[in-house]
Amino acid sequence: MSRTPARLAAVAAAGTLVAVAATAATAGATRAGAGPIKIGISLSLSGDFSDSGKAAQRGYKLWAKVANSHGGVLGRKVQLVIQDDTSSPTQAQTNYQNFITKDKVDLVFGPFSTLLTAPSAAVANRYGYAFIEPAGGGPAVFQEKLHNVFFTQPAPVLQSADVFVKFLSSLPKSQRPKTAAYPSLDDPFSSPIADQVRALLQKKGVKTVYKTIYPSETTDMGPVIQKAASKHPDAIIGGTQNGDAYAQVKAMVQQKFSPKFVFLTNGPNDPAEFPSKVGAKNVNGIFSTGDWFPQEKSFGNAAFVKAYVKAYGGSSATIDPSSAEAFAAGQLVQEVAAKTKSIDNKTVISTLHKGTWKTVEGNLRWNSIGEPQGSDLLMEWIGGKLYPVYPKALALHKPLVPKPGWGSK
Amino acid sequence: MTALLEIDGLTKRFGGVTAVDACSFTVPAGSVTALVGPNGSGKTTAFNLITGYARADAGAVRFDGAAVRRPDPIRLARSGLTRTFQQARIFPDLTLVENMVAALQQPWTSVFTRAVRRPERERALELLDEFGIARLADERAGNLSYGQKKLLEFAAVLMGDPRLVLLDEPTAGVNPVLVDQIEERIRELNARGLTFLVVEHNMNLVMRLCDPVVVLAQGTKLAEGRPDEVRNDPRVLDAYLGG
Amino acid sequence: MTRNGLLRGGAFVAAGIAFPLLFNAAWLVNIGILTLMYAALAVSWNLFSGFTGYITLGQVAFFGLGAYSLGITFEHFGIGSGYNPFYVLPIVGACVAFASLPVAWIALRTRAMTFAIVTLTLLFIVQQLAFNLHSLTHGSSGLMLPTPTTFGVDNYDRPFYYAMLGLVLLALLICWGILRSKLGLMLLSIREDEEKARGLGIRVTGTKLVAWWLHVFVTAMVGGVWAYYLTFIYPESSVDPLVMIGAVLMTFLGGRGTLWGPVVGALVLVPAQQYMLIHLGGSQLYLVGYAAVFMVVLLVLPRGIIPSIRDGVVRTRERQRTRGGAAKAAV
Amino acid sequence: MHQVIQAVILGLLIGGVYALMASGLTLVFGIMRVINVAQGALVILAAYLSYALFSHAHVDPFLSVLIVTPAMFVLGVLVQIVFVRSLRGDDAEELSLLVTWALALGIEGVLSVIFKTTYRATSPSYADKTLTVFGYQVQFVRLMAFVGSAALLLVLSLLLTRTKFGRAVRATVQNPTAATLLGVDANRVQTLSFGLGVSMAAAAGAVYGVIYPFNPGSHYDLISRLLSIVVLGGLGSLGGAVVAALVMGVTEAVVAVEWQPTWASFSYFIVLIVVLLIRPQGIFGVRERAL
Repeated sequence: MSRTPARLAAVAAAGTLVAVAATAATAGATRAGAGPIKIGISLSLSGDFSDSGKAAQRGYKLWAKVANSHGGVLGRKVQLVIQDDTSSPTQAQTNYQNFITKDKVDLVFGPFSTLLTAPSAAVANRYGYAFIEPAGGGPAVFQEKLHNVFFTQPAPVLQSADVFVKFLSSLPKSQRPKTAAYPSLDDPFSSPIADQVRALLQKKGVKTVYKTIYPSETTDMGPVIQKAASKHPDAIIGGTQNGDAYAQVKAMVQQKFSPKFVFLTNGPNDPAEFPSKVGAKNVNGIFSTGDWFPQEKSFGNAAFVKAYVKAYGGSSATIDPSSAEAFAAGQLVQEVAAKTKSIDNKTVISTLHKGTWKTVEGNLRWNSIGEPQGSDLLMEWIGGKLYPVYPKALALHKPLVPKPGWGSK
Repeated sequence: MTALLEIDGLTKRFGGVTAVDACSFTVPAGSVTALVGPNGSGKTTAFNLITGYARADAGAVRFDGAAVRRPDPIRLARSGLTRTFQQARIFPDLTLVENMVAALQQPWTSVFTRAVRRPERERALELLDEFGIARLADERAGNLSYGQKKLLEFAAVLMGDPRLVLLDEPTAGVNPVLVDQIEERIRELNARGLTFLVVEHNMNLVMRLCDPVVVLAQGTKLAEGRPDEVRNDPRVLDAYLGG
Repeated sequence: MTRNGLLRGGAFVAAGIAFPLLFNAAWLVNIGILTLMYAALAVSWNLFSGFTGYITLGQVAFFGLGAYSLGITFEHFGIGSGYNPFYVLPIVGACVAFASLPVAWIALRTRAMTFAIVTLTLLFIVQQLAFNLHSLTHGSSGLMLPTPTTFGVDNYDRPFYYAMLGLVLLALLICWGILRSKLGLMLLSIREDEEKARGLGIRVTGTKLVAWWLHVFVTAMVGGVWAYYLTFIYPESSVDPLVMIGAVLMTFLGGRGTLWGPVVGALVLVPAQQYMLIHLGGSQLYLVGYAAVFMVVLLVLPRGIIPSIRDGVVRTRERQRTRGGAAKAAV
Repeated sequence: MHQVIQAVILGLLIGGVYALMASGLTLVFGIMRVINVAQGALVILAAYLSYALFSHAHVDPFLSVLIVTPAMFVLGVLVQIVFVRSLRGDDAEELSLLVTWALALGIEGVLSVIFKTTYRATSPSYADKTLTVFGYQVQFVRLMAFVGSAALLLVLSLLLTRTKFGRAVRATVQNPTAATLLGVDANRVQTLSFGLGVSMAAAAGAVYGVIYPFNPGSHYDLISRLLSIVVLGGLGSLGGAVVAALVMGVTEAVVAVEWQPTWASFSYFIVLIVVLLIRPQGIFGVRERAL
């Protein structure tokens, strides 16, 4: 009676081995050569990051389509090998292992989110692959000090709000805030940014009157805003994601608390959703940042927006910046190929480390560990519309200071 | 005759119903004491209170001269007071021998030793043989008939060399041949010095086997004494006929 | 029986050791690591829940604690790189296991259902600690472990593979030992009828705690190896309910309370899951599919593959025996 | 002090909604010893239904309770018949834990396919209205949510005490075997109560979507709270669940204001562990041993 499980285990094990060996054999057969250029990308098509993962997928696919309609890269068609990582870092890492050692892809692009990029970049680095990644800008990615990483946004996440500080410094002294409160979300892309802004502003004499970090499941901003309001700050500077940003604004409206400045790192930068969530009359004067803007006059942006709307419908306002970031990754490969006639990973890495590169995300250049050296855009809601207002060279509207009261035009 | 178990003022209420009401009796050392009474008179509840399966609202239990504060089945079993259940409770997925050995109280140091050591197996087989089920020693206990399960449960509680065994209806639902066997076992073990407290409905058996007999009715003690005394007590007759 | 057991164990060990030598493509070894990781988790889940009947829904909390403990040890004690962290693992595992005892003791005082719920809350407690103890864990930003540089590129995954294999074998060895020991006898009697076991003087809580300690010990070490392999952990990924549901599913699929069941479950499910992800990925139905498989296993095969097959074999044999007997009687 | 009282008010209002969700959970446990781990996911499902009704048909979220609740009652009955009732054997209770967990995953999966994973919120025109009572601010929707939850809890308790079905339910809770002997159709009572438990989740869910943004993954956070509420109150005790929910609401709100929001829910888990240390059966639980 006890022999059956043994046999079963043996059969199961043997079956696995055979299946695995069979796949191994076929995998070995496909070799890089004159065929299409294969690019492996792990994306979160299900799970927590799936919305942004799918947006990135649209950007990647759009780039491949556009590139192929112009004859591909170096005369070879581009073929994307996209795998779902279910928003799990373990699976993302597995996917990159598969791309590199099984599918023998020519290049890999990054997944969505720093949390998945950090472990994946290490895999790519081990095999000498360049890791052009659109969405991993958090400190964890750069902490490893990998030479093969290239983040395709103008600034690392941590520095993404520095532009707001620069803007405040550009104001006449009387208009600048004297006190600020920092309610932030406990999230790698939120509270560290607020911390960074706080450090910079404190140096410039802006007093911190309140600071708190709330957990991601906090959906009720009432108490937080109440406490912040009780300190009467000139500015509310929140490291936020979308949901809690909406909740913060709603709580401020409810409590009739209208500070002179409201800056939220994420949330207000969603042109389609923000007004619908907080009420169109409550958006004016709120600041946020962005790495990309539909009307931006960056390299190939107008064509990108046009092609995007044609391919996926909607309007330029509904394009998720993740799509533009992903598109930029592809642009970089095309430019390197045009310049060096090669897409060899070693060449890509050494070439990208030199000079400035034009993308829909603006002109990018990196330090030795892949941190971009540019600056994000400061966005503001004015007259019910979202405009880039700083730096001046990229601004489409004059900034509105101070914030008008809730419900006013 | 010293008392091995003394029950004093034991009380248990479930909501508005008093299941056991200030009940007091003693189990003399070396006796086979019977606890009888009509259905619902609180016998099993009293068992549960004594063995720590339920918490008494009031009353005291003394075992072997020492007060048992907050009775706990594990501690009681380890100090020599053990019980069987009305529905024979055995471990159906274990073999008979394993059931027997599981009932041996182990010190922590032997937790990682072999499940069934040779001397333990021999002791188990010996006891199983006395109960006439040694030939089934390596069967799954779940395959036994109900009567055999009762025998196994009885045999198993003896593994720990207890001083007092509480038997809850040892012959209920058991065929007459097995009843005789169980009676014989109780007599023989008692002759070797083991004390019993038995809840039993089979009055003939009680009258043959037990002395003293404690009668419960509606949670209180009605009578306590030799079988013939109790049998002729009019209150007892009332309780049984009227109840 | 013992000889078969030895053969079975020997075959498993041999196959396990040979696998990365025969198939040295990194991606295959990587899938091997995942399979062994789940196997180790499933075996150790089974070690507690399969043997005591108390379902714990908090195992992955200790997986996460192990991962973080190793990560924090890296950062604060400089245990170096290369093979050294593997040697620290048993200490990490033992510490996590001892630290878990007080909570386990409180939880084990409750009834089985309450126990399951309390263990589930452990998941959230550990995750919140990982979020909030910022100075130790870096909170939501995640904790980076140094990438070992001495393992080379070609066989980089092998040390992790063998570490996981070692943990599976350790877990199996513990289970095997339990099944043969007094501890196993006591645990099984608790699973079958805890109140009766108490009546026999079995120290039920202590016994369960021993099994608990062992299961956390293994689980935490698995978490440590995983963290070192991945080099980056954060609260949601290291305390991921899906990881535990995976381990539980494998245990149920293979057979609860059996020695090899969880291993069989992992050998079937992990490669299947990877295959499905590659071939059906992108259909967004990953989670739904997962739930559906789980549901089917629970409703159709609640006892698992091994016990079901075992029963089937026993039944056929009995039928043959009775038929044989009848034939003889006819003669 | 003002802030503490404000926090207590907030906590009580929120606690009321949680009490409604937890009541269904504890009721189902009392009757069939089944912990419905999918309760949180069902709340979220109801929140999405109400959201869809609001955004596509402009049905007021508080009115949508009248549509969502019966619909989810039917769903609950089906779930009980298909998934829960088919579990047999001595470990059916433990298995139900895993089956309902699988159900929760399934619901999460389906919701994220249909509605994606971005946070949604049902925002009727009065969503931002605030009342000021004695200097304390009370959000209109929260007050409505609390009043609605309290009313439904009242209806539930009347249903349990005043109707024949309620008597059958209570008899089953106290003694399933006896109830069967008295002619209570156990299967029917179980199915209907499961449906009832799910409708409580549904009613609360429709309301939940107005006061909180949610996404398909929100159910993890919810269920961890709900489970610890019912354990704290004592499994199967309706009153216990209500008290525990209010305790949770107040503890979290006060800790969030007086200390730090990040430790708010943690503090509640600590309360739970401490209570279990003293009373393993929960505040109002009955100590019972399977004999």
